[in-house]
Amino acid sequence: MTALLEVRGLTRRFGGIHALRDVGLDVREGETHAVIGPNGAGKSTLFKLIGGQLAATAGTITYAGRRIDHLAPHRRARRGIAIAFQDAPVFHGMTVAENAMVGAHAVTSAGPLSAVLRLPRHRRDEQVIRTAAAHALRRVALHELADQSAESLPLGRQRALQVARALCGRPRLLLLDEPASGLRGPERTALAALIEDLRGEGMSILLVEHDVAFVARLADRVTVLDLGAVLATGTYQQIRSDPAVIAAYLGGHA
Amino acid sequence: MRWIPFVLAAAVVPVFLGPGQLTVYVLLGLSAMAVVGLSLLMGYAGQVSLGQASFTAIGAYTAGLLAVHDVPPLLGLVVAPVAAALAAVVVGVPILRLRGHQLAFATLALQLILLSVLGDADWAGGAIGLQGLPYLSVFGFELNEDLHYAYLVLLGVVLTAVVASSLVRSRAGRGLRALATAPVAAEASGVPVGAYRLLVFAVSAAFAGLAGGIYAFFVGYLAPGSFPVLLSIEYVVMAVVGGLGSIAGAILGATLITLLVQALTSLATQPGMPGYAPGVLSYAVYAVLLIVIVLFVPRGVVPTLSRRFRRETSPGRPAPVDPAPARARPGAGR
Amino acid sequence: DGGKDGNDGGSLKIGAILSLTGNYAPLGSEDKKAVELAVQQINSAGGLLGRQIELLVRDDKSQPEQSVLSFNELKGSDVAAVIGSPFSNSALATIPQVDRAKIPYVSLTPADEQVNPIHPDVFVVPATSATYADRILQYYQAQGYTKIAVAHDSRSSYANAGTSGMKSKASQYGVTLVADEEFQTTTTEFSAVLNHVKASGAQALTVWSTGAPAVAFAKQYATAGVGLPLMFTGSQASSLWLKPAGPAAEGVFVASSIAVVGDALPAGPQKTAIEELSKPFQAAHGYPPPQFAADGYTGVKLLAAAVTKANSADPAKIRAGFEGLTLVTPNGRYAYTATDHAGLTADYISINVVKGGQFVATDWAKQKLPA
Amino acid sequence: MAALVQYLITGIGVGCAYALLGSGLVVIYRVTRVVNFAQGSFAVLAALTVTTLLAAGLPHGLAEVSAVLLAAAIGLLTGLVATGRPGTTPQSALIVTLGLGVFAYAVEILFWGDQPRSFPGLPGTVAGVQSHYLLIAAVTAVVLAATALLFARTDLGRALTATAEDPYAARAVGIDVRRMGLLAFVVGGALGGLAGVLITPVQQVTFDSDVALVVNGFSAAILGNLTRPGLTLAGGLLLGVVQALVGGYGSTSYQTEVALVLMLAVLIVRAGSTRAETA
Amino acid sequence: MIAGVSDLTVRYAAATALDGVSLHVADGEMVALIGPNGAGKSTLVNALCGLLRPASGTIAVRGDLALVPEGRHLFPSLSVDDNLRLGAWRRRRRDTSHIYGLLPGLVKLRDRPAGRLSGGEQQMVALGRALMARPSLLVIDEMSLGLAPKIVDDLAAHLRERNTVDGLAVLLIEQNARLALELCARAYVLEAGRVVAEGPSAQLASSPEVAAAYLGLEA
Ligand SMILES: Nc1ncnc2c1ncn2[C@@H]1O[C@H](COP(=O)(O)OP(=O)(O)OP(=O)(O)O)[C@@H](O)[C@H]1O
Ligand SMILES: Nc1ncnc2c1ncn2[C@@H]1O[C@H](COP(=O)(O)OP(=O)(O)OP(=O)(O)O)[C@@H](O)[C@H]1O
Ligand SMILES: [Mg+2]
Ligand SMILES: [Mg+2]
Repeated sequence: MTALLEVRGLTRRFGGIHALRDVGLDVREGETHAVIGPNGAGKSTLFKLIGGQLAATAGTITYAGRRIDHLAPHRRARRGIAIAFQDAPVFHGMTVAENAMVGAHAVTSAGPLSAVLRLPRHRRDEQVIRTAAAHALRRVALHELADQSAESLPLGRQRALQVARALCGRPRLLLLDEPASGLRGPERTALAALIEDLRGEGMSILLVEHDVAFVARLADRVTVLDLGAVLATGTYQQIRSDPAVIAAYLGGHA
Repeated sequence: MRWIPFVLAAAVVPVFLGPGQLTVYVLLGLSAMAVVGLSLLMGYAGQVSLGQASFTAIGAYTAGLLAVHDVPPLLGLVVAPVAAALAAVVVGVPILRLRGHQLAFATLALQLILLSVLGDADWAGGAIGLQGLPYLSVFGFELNEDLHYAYLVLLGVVLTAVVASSLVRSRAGRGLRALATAPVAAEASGVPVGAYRLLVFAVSAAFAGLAGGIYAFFVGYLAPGSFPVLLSIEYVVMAVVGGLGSIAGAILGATLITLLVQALTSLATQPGMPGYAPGVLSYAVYAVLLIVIVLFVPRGVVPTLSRRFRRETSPGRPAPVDPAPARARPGAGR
Repeated sequence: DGGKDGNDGGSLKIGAILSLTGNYAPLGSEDKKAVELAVQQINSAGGLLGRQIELLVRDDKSQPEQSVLSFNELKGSDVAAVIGSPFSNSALATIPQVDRAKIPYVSLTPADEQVNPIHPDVFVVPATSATYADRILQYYQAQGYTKIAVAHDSRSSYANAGTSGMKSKASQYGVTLVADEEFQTTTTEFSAVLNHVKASGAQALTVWSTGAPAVAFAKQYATAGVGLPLMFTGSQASSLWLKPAGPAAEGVFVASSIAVVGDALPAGPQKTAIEELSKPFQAAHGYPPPQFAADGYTGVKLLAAAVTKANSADPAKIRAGFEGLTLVTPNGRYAYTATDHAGLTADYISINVVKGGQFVATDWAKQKLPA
Repeated sequence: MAALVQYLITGIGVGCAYALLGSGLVVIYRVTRVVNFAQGSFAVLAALTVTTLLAAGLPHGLAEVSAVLLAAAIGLLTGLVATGRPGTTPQSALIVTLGLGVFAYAVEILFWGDQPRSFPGLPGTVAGVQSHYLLIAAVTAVVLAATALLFARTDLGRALTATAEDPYAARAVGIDVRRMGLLAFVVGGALGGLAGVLITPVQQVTFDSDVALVVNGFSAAILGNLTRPGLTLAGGLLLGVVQALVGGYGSTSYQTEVALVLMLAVLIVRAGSTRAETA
Repeated sequence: MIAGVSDLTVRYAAATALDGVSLHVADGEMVALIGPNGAGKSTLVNALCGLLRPASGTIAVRGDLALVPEGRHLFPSLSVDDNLRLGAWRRRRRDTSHIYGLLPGLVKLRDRPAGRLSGGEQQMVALGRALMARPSLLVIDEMSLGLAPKIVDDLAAHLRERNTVDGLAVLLIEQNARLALELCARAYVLEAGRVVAEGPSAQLASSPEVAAAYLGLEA
């Protein structure tokens, strides 16, 4: 398997705070790769650097063989990188379905003019978007709430909606930042099943999660971050017995 | 197609109006066009403009200057919104880096600067303004009666409303609405946030510019003083009273406020009013009505009415309500 | 064309576009009082051509475009003539419409552009800015000044016209303009202007301004101790400026219409014409008529005379009635001709000085003013 | 040289008044997220009140202080109307304050007429300018320092800030959100009143002076994004001094415009650099 | 009893979020509230804390109550320390040092604006802020959300200790139902706005329905 995403020497400072230092990481085509580590280790920062929401202080990010570190976030989205943030609010004043439809922006191109003039291209794209949204909402079991206003969803469902939105962009690389947080038992199981399905379809997934059981079940490989640096990389079985990882993160959960 | 009866009604009304009332009808329609654009900008894209009247001015001056230089008026009318949109793009590139109130300030400041430049520009008639503009003529037919302008304006309102509503319901429109509340997530979904911000700014400017173009031919006179900052603020009041993020609201807000101001003006010129009465009375009544409307219909007239209507016709449909804890911003603010 | 039914029986409609709200409301509301007074006097004396005058007042809100819109509306209401706004920009905006509609427009604002070039249907009531400029220069020449400074509100067409009038005529009176300072209607802080004037070596300063800046200017001038004689123009010739300026106004010169110093005149036709206005006005409102009231009153009187002379309410005939009309009014003796739609000469402008909170004609003016 | 000093002093004085007015906006915005368009009316009402009190024979000082207190009370009233009704969004509250500003016109014309008014300030001159300018600067320095300390150093200030940042969480920790909002309006009213009382002797007020005042105050406060008293002072001084210098060495016609352009440039450059930092 | 609601109904516009719910927490008791997403748990605690007006029903609170709100709700521009101090707004004593003892991760974040923290760091501050109130009942709407496993263990241990030592009562909403049932003696199960089961945790945990529904994947 070749690496779809290669991160080399990635460093990011916030003023005096070293959120990431010299991080290297590969995501192979079709693998599910988990990033774990203590609170404040730099996991979300890493995701935002890959997604383009933050600019790196130093280091390179290569995706599908091309450097992407200088691309704007929406261009990275068009290349197939989708991200579900840890904290992102849903889009207000829009229904659940419309929220998901925004995610399909990356794979369509009809401009405002074609909408005003109702060109065939507009209709075609609308069709594509609607189908993609319906499909994605079904996968996260939100299809019955499609016409509800998104901000009135309970928090757990809002998280699911983030995932649906990301899926609408038919990503090649999906970044999930704590997707299971706030989900209860059954929803959590369903999400795990969904991620397994996506993996089965060949999607590469980069996953941050504090639920160790979740990581153990899903991750092909795990990278452990601590204080902004890579502490260990390997399969879950390999890192769970690493004393440094136990001391920094797992505690009694190894 | 719900709006067809309203358009028909609006088309019948001018026939029954006297000379002064027709003027009000036209001015109302022109405000409505600008406010539809502003509502698009503020209600859907979350950008505040306190200088929207500067685009009305740019449209009007474009049409006016072309007309005094013997360019066919119809061409001037077509160029007016284009010029306003271009101006929006030019200033938009730097100022759209700003957000919220800083953006509001920037638009306000630009309007003050524009007015000052126009006031000193001899080529634009200076503070006294451009006088004696010709009437609009379309393929040899001169629009020289208020009634003609009433229908022209109606056409303009319908055009802006149709463009605005097809825009919001499209792919681009969803992108716009998304970036209003969560720009980071929108951009991560592939929405080119900067370009869209500029786009909606330009579209709203074009609407105001079109209104300005029609205005130039209707009144036949332009001066910086015709587009004061207070006009921009009045646009904002109209948009908020009608209900942000609602095109019908924009039109209704423009109607309510224009009619209110008009009623107060005619009150002020009644014979036998004491000297200070016009001022005192019109200020007080305007203020009280405005405050009451906004306090009791805080989301604007149209959204409130339509919610009430919906609740009555389809009980059980959930809708967010106020006393709920803010789901708005979990964790961090912006 | 308007006024189709101008010759019907019934009332005779006259429009008046006045600034009743906004910046120029202080002017417009005085105009309104005086216009209403004149109409009432004429109506109780039997009206015009045996018909009662019906006055249609419209507010231009101190906004030119409102004046244009009001004019269009009045045109639609078939008025015989229109008395125009005291705000010069409003008048200038409206005049192209007047040219189209061919309805006599009696203007209450002094901007020179209204009569230069001539607009067939426009007749101006107040002495124009250029006329004021002329009179002030006459006064300066008599005082032996050769170097003077001007400060003006660059956003007011009245002030611009006055300034350019002074510039073009200065050499005729052996005077050079050594400084021309600009400010804006919204300016509140004049120390820079005062510094520049001080540094220019001028012997006197004339300020062309309307509205709020004049009061602030007078006050700051008094504090700054510039030490030159300060002259204001017709716009300040009322208690609207005098009262708020307070002690700062003492010793300041103000050019005004003759009506303002009517009391100082010897008995004669001029004094009688002024008293026809000032007596009832004082009785009704408790203060002497300011300049603007004199303008409004005079405007109605001139219009009435033109209608009477034309013996018709047809706009075209009224217009013809104006040309060749002579009439003594509170503002002085008018003589409109086909080539002069201003009608008033510099002789009817008084140069006054503020003493004890009153406008007092200078000795020079007393000698010069016609009875 | 003497002229330069003179322009600087007047510029600083005027700029301080803008900053005072702007800081009233800041206090209210920071606590309630309402941009208070009635802020200029506080200044106008206070100034007009001083003219009346002085005419009634009150001594200087007492008249000014009473007027500022009155402005504080008016601030309270404004707060009650603009934010008192539950469910009023900051946006609609903004329109309400706009309405209240217009309502103030009616009151002002009724009581004081529509002509400019003024009253004498601190007599005497320093370096060719009225010493009153120095008084404005001194009072502003003290008041703004106190405001900045209140927000930065006291728990009350923290609670006031918290109220706007997350009203829900503020209620959850037991902060009386409504009372904090009203308190902000009282302080904002007093600051506005103080600005009006200080600036009027060197300018003058009419009922509609509030527009220019609020525009300048807003411009001053915008530098600190309506939340930072210190930057508001900087913004006010920038505006005031640039206006004075442009008026002095250039043309009075362009002083406001140049100041605005400069302010815009500062904002845009800063926005560009913070963006490069965070994104 | 330290706090309780009876027959509580809460509506959002036309939607009923809680429908006749009764619940109580006794002095010194730790109670868990579990249920699927959207069951109404957050609605219930908001109403209990007086942050939401119910359509009907009664709310009784004796003693001091502090809430860790869902979604953390920190004051973003204020520093961590200021956030903590405001937790004790209703008290005279606002000394924050004991919180740093409990959550040592916060020490180096002390002067940082809370809005610039990582998700888990914010969660720690939210917990610390509620503890600052020295409440007699601590209401936690999501405890472990976003926290590293080690910290969750520490917190659970701390709560247990405060419960046994000071008699702190806790009403706990926790995504990890197994943890919640282990920590608390008694629990309520809320589904679709109604209480569908309540009783001692051990008993609930052994019921097959609850186990199937809530104890899914947890290790
Ligand atoms: N905008 C910012 N400004 C300053 N510091 C920041 C900013 N964002 C993050 N940090 C700091 O950078 C470090 C890494 O944060 P990050 O959000 O990446 O952590 P994380 O690993 O995702 O933690 P968690 O598991 O709690 O979500 C933290 O110490 C955090 O406080
Ligand atoms: N502000 C709101 N407006 C409208 N409906 C709301 C609002 N907040 C919550 N609801 C609805 O009320 C119901 C209960 O929501 P609540 O947040 O109390 O659930 P919860 O049990 O806390 O869920 P979660 O486990 O996801 O946190 C849900 O159906 C939700 O959609
Ligand atoms: Mg994180
Ligand atoms: Mg919840």
